[in-house]
Amino acid sequence: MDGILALAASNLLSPIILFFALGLLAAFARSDLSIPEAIAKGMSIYLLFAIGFKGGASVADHGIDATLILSLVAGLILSFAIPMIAFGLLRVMTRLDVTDAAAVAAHYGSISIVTFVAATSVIGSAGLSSEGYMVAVAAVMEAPAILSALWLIARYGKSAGMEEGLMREILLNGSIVLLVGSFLIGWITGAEGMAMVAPFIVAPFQGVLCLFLLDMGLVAGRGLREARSVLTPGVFLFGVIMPPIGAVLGLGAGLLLGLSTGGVVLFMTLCASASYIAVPAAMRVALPEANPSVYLTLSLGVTFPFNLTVGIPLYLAVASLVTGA
Amino acid sequence: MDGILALAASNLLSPIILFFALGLLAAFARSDLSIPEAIAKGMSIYLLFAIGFKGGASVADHGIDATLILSLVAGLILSFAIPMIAFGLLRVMTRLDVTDAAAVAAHYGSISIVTFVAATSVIGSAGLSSEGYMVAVAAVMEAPAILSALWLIARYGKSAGMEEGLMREILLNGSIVLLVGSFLIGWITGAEGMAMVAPFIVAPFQGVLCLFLLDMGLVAGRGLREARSVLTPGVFLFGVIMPPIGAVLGLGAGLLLGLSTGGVVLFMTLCASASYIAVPAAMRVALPEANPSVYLTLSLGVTFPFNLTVGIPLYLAVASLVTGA
Amino acid sequence: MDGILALAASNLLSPIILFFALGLLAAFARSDLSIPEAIAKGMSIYLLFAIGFKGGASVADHGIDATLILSLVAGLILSFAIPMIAFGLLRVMTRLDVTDAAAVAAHYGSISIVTFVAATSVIGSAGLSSEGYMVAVAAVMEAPAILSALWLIARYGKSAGMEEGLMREILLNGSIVLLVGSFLIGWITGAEGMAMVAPFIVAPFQGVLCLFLLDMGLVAGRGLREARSVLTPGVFLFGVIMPPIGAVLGLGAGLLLGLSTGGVVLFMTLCASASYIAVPAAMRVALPEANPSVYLTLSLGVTFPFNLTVGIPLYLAVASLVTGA
Amino acid sequence: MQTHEAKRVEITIEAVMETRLTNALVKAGVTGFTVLPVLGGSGRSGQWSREGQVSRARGMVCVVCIIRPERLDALLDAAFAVVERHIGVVSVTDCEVLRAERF
Amino acid sequence: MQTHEAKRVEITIEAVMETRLTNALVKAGVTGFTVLPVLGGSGRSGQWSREGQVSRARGMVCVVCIIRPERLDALLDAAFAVVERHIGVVSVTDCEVLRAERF
Amino acid sequence: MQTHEAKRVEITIEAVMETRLTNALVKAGVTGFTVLPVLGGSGRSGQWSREGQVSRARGMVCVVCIIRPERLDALLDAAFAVVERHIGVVSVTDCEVLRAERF
Ligand SMILES: Nc1ncnc2c1ncn2[C@@H]1O[C@H](COP(=O)(O)O)[C@@H](O)[C@H]1O
Ligand SMILES: Nc1ncnc2c1ncn2[C@@H]1O[C@H](COP(=O)(O)O)[C@@H](O)[C@H]1O
Ligand SMILES: Nc1ncnc2c1ncn2[C@@H]1O[C@H](COP(=O)(O)O)[C@@H](O)[C@H]1O
Ligand code: NA
Ligand code: NA
Ligand code: NA
Repeated sequence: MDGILALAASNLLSPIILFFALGLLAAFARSDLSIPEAIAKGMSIYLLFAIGFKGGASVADHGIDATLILSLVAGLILSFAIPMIAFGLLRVMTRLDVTDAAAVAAHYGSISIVTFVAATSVIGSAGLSSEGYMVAVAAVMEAPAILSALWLIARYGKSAGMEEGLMREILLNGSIVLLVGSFLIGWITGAEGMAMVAPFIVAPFQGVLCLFLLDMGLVAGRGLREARSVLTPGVFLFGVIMPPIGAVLGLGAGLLLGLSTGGVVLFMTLCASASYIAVPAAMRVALPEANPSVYLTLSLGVTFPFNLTVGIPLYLAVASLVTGA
Repeated sequence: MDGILALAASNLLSPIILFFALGLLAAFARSDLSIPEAIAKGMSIYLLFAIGFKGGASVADHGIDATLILSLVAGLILSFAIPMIAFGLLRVMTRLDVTDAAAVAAHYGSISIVTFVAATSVIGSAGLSSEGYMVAVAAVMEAPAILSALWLIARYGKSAGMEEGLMREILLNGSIVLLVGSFLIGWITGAEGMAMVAPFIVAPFQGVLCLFLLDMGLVAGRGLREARSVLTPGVFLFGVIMPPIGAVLGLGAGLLLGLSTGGVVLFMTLCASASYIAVPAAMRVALPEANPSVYLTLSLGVTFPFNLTVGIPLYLAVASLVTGA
Repeated sequence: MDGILALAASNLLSPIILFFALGLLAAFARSDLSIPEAIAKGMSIYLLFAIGFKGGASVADHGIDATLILSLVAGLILSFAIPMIAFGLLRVMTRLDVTDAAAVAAHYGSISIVTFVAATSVIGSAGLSSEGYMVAVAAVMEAPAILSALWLIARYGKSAGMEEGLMREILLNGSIVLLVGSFLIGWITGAEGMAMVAPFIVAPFQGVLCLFLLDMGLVAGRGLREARSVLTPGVFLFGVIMPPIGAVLGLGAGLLLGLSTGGVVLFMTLCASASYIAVPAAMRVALPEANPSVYLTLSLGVTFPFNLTVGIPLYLAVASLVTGA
Repeated sequence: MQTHEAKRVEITIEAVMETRLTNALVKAGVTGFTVLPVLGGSGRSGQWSREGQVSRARGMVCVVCIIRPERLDALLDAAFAVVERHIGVVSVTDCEVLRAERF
Repeated sequence: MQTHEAKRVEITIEAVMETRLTNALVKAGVTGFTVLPVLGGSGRSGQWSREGQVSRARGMVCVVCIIRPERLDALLDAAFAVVERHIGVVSVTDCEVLRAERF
Repeated sequence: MQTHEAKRVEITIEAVMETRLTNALVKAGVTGFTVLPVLGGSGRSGQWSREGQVSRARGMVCVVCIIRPERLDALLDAAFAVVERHIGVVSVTDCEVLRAERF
């Protein structure tokens, strides 16, 4: 327990979190510091490539676990289900209308890959490892929540309908294709492939992550400054209590599946995190009436920093307690 | 021979080729995955810098071979000559008019630096090395083919004329300047310079190459989807039989020059590959009437993947047989 | 002494200087070689991140020196003072009007972080080390000179006045925020943080620097070609005699502070170098009537290459003589 | 030099809708268009900037379409159907073009 | 399709002045604008290009602002106050817009 | 605010021809122009996009040139000589400018 508190403290002082904070502060102080769009996109491509490849190589290394398929199915189900809970909560806790609530809900059913990476690094520091295919679970959880949102709208609001081509667009979304593709290539090429690309995707990874989080801090900070007004107490509160609720579901699933302690933490983190790349874009297409300031601010400005600072150490502590690790 | 078949098979499953395939598939499936233009250009600058520098450092290391000058001259001659053969073939095999045929021919006289890099890595896996100055041969072969194309037009079509300033533009083309400049700097600074930049240009090289090939796959795939109609059977066939023809010429030259087996493979690859950066841009200036879809699709969509998958292992097999390595 | 001459010679043949020269040559020859703006900005972000972090980690490692605060104060004073000297010289040596002279003067009171990095690498090659907080001194010297320029204008020209918000903008300038932020994070996270990001910011650093200097050579060369006319003999002369004057002031300060030989060289270099990122942008806002061609050409086209080739080895020689190292 | 009357339509629309818009334009018989990048902007839905953005959710493009005057209505109908539920701006200017056979 | 008369103002201005300009526009009651990137250009102060530039000293942006005709003068006054001492160009074109309620 | 009549010429041309075009403009006495980036487009020669492109073969830019009306013909002649054999579009719009002494 003490070890975990120490870990939580040291986590708060990790370069990754400090660079996120630097970005936030710079944005609040109206510094003109900014990362060019192309560089930000380049870093996100690098991260997806690295995460996917490492996951695949790890699967090649450890072999397929019997629970691989079950984990994917569990991920799918949770990604469909979590938006329902989030939607219910939002309707009770906030004054968001059906459209805005459904759009926000979709984000919480989906996942944030950077939060996933941060959790991977925290469990690594705690000396734990995890199932390589958790990356595949992450990929599987990207999109289903979008369908749940559309279903919620159809059920409780004005029918939004599923625009032609939208489904293909969501499933073949750039981040999903790159993550899954890299995962498969890492799996196919295994240790040999890993040896080739390791100096590019392993050693410099944390450094790139620092810069990426600096950028996320800048974007989050500018978003918060612009959209302060949408962050009513209810909305803000939702942004910090929804993650633990998701995490509890992830905990249950992880335990049922019999994942390693590290794997349980990652599953909790996936369920607790909210998308800020794929789902926002899909929402602009599918639910243009929903206010993007609401979901972007919540996801990037509230839930992401919450998970990064408080959430992940908490999930680790709980998972360790429960699994007795 | 068995070793070579195994190598060919393992080559097909190398991350580099798989990432190219991923890009192709993503483009065919109309995924929105894309690499920002600035990042793609940044990666190509990185690759030219790394290739040039390593070539120069290797020359500094191994000393100047007596055959250096002869190899450069051979490269020059082949770059001038190959378009003639390509043009003749195109006029026989396809219905392309004189302008289109000349434009395509220019691409095959010039070279593709990424194909060259792929070949370097294949011969490396086969335990062979090569003359460091092959990079300089590559640089020398970039431009002459453009002149051949203009001469072909002047001879068989409406005179195109050489626009003022075009020659300087071609010779001082960014890729050539960067490749040659890095080569010279690598040569001048030798092992000491190499020690400084090695962690940047050696270890991460294969990883960057994977992302670059992902981008090439995306661009090639989108090009193929757009320009399917230009790929008549004759045109397609040209795209796969011209490389081996070029390779045979390269084989002859390499043997005459007495290059190492690895060097012969690289010479074959240079002759077999088709430009997709410098020459297409020059053709837009010099022969605007030629249809860019034809040459870009052939070079990037047909010949590049052919060389990557079938060509290079084949050239290696043949060169090994002939030189008895 | 001999050792220093050899060092100066080897410095001239370092990849960094040769890539700068390559860029200059390519620009003079009107090659179309160019680095995309986003990549150039990305590299400058990388360099600031790396320099700041390493400086901070070094402070964490060696502890705070008693002279840290005094060095910062000395940097501040020199940054305020040097523009006065520069302004006086410019009014005597050149025909620049008050506005242009003040704008140029501001550049020389501020610093060039790449010149600083080059000096760090030269003293490293000479087997010397330096105080990690010199990075903080560099940050502190970025902005004050801008105020001196505005004061000079108010005193000798038409009152320019301090536009509302300008001060905050200057102090929260992106480069300063990133440099100071990375410095602090490096300091806070110390050796542990350094271990995480070292493979990203240490090993590949020199390679990125080469590409960055290639870009600086291209931009400087294009600037010189465009703005040849502003480089009157007087203006040019100023660009090569102002750096040694600044260096002498830096030498005095460094000796008074009792810095290590390496630290003295860095202080000299800071005083000798001229800004080409932060100050030019501030001048466009504060003194739009000043001709940007004059200060950009002087700073990037004359003083930067002077320091890179002649200046730094000279400052090292002098500092070594004086401190008896 | 001989010029011809035409209409220049500039549609600023969310980046995620670009393909839908250009598909609709092509369907409406538009023979050509040019897409310009947009750095940022401001409107009733607030201020935004492209800097540092990874998600395509934020970001717009400007689609420029030069057409013969008689085709304007078909184009506007097609564009409007796409833009309708979305943020964005459509403006039409009179212009003259060279090489009218291209439009 | 129903269109409405409006003015399209395009202000090409130094990148360092962008925020000052847009703040002035907002103060002058402008409800929306779009910022386009600029690659390079040429004028009395010489030729420049964005390539390879790290400093924001060089570089311009183009701010496009569509407004009701009656607001033009207020906008031009506001813009001029910012542009005055700086390099840059302001042009105004007549245009038609859809969805006039947005302006 | 005092404005002056001018012509706004927008030339969308292949990136490889940019320098040739601007050189021709300068020769024709044009005192200023601005170059805008282009992301992609579509025309008789097919659809293209800048994304992921390394070669300059694909890619266009848009050169904007504001001039006094009496100089229009000289400019169009110069531009046409460059654009003639190439893909690209030229449009001319009437506009008003501030600070006419700049043009
Ligand atoms: N009056 C206007 N002039 C130019 N661009 C505008 C205008 N109004 C809105 N825009 C652009 O359209 C986007 C969305 O506008 P809105 O729907 O009002 O939020 C803004 O971010 C601007 O880029
Ligand atoms: N006549 C013009 N047409 C279009 N853009 C112009 C014109 N004159 C100047 N510009 C732009 O404004 C910038 C500054 O112009 P100047 O103040 O004349 O140096 C140039 O670099 C161009 O980008
Ligand atoms: N009608 C048009 N409106 C706007 N841009 C056009 C138009 N036609 C062509 N273009 C642009 O010019 C390029 C070449 O056109 P084209 O010569 O028709 O292939 C296209 O890719 C577009 O960027
Ligand atoms: Na989630
Ligand atoms: Na070839
Ligand atoms: Na200085």
